[in-house]
Amino acid sequence: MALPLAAAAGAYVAGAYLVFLALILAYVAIMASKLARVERELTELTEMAERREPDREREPV
Amino acid sequence: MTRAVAALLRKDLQLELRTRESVPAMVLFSVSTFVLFRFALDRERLEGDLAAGVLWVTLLFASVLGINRLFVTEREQGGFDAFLLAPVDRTAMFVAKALLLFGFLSAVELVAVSVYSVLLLGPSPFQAFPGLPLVLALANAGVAVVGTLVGALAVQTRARDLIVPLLALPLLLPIVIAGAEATAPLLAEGGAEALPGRWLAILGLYDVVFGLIAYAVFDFLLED
Amino acid sequence: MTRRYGERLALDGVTLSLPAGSTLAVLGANGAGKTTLLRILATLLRPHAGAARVLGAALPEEGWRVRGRIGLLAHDPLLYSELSARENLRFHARLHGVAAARIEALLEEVGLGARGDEPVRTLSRGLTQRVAICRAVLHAPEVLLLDEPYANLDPAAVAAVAPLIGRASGATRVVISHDVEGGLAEADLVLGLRGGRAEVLAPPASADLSGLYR
Amino acid sequence: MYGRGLKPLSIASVAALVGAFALVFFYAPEDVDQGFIQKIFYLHVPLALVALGGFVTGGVYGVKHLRSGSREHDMKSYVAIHLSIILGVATLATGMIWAKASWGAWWVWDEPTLVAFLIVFLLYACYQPLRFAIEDPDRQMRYAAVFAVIAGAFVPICFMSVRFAQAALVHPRVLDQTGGGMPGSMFFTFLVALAGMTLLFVTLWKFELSSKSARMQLAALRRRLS
Repeated sequence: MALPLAAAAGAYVAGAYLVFLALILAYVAIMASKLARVERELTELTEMAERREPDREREPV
Repeated sequence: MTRAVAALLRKDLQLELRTRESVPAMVLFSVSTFVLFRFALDRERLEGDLAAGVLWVTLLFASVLGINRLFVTEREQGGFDAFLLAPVDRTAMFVAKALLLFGFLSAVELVAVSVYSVLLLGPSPFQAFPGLPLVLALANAGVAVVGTLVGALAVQTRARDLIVPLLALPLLLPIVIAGAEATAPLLAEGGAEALPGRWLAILGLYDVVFGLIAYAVFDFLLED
Repeated sequence: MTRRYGERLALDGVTLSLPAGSTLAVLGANGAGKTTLLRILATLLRPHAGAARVLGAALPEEGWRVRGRIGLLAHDPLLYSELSARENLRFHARLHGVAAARIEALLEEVGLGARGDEPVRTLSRGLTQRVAICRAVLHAPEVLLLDEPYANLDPAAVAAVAPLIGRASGATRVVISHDVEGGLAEADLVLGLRGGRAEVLAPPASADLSGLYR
Repeated sequence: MYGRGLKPLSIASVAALVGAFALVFFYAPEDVDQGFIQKIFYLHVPLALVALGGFVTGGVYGVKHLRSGSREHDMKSYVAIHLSIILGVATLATGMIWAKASWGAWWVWDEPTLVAFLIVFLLYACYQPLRFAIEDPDRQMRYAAVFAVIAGAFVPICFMSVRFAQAALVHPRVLDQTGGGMPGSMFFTFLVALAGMTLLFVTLWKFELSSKSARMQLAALRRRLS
């Protein structure tokens, strides 16, 4: 089998490393979106807690 | 333990004779697959590794049918609870079901291989004796062990008849590889060549490894 | 005993002890945890927290030791519909190591001697329930766990099976029933379950069941 | 509690990976017959090895879960397998690129380790569907653990039977994991790359574990407050 030219080889090697990078970045993106959802839920929960026992600062001292 | 296994086997054979659900279906499926291969490959006579390949692929899918039906009555008619209430070792269910599947596979192969030799096989099947039955027996043991595990794993899930092939096909691939590689020389055109011992070793190793693992983990599939 | 299903507590800290030979009536609305309790006592379900002892064996580790001495009659008859009553009972007899003669005696007692060889799926719900009762008491269990035992049974059948699963059987019994009067009449102790918790645990006379079915 | 050693770990894995890539492109000599294409080896093989290691780790935690029944072991088993499936995708992708580069076809059947890896990947791809097909959480954990144990034992057998089927090896054994046939400098680079990939796996593993436990505590908090 004729080996493709070195230039083409470089493209394939770069391609392989880029695929790896792309996958890792995709993974980070997914985890980031999960983190964003956690943050949103936490704000909801603090509001709930807020309604349950209002912050002490607001109460007259 | 043997009393429980005998009781389970007798009950399952009674059920199979009465409802005739598994074995006939597997035989009919195999025969129609052979016809399918005749047209798909556009060949009237097969020999050597092609003949072995067609045989083993057909048997693999037929056993997936058998695995799917293995625990259905237990699941739908409270067989698991009835068994768990009895003072017996839970592995008896695994041994009984594995033997049952082994029996089904052997019965199906008896018919399917003879039909295969009439329909598609070039060389006469008798040249493959006694090697072929030996390979089939070793392979059946592996399929029985892994099939029982996969059947028990899948029967409690929602998409049961989807999970069984998804799990069984990759898991049973080594058996199909070893089976086909061992059977190919037996079905060669000019008369059976020597049976490659290496592949029998692979089949044996597969049976032992998965037999031990099944023995160890099967109880967890029944526990609640 | 506590058992959760995912995050929901199917059984929440139920504590009780039942002296041998007595009968416990378990009452409560649907989903109150009655069946869960029964399945734990039958060694079919592991308690997630707390401990259970049946006939002196700690569950779930020593469950296998008492399995042959417990009889369970659940909603599901646990019978193979394609097999006949006799074949089903023969299967269970072999599993429990019980002599085949006992099968004939039981079938006669519940009035199924004649129809013992027809597949179970051809029997009516009442007759199937009788076969299920035979299955539950086949190995002469010391503990009987009964989930609405008299459902689908006509009065004659109730009388016929009374010596097998009634107080006359002498076994320690845990009976789930929705027929409050019938349940109380037979019970030495009443357990009222609500949302997995034991709301009522008292002798029938003083049991206040008002809050149970609200 | 899982995120404890995360910071030093991620620094170490970044350093190792960057170091490895630098070695690959500036230090390791080109392979005598494959030339520049062989550079993919330093990515493809560590990916495959770490993915397989992750599958086996999943099996080990599966056994631990079956023994202890603890939710934590199940979580560790799940995350290990989940990450290995992702690395598995990368392994197959880089493997196919390498096949295209050196033999002109996207998929080549006569490379046993790649074929066996594909079979193992197909099996583990059923892990997630199996988990979602079971409702009862306790049963789901237990069945997932049983699957992890069975699949863990399947990996070596699959590699052996595929390798046996490939008696006549067509192309050079440079791909051989043991790296026997490689000059010192290439083997050293390979080791650094492998270390980097392993560190990356452990970092992502701890990262996902802490994220999952945070989300679980959040759900519990929500239940208590609502």
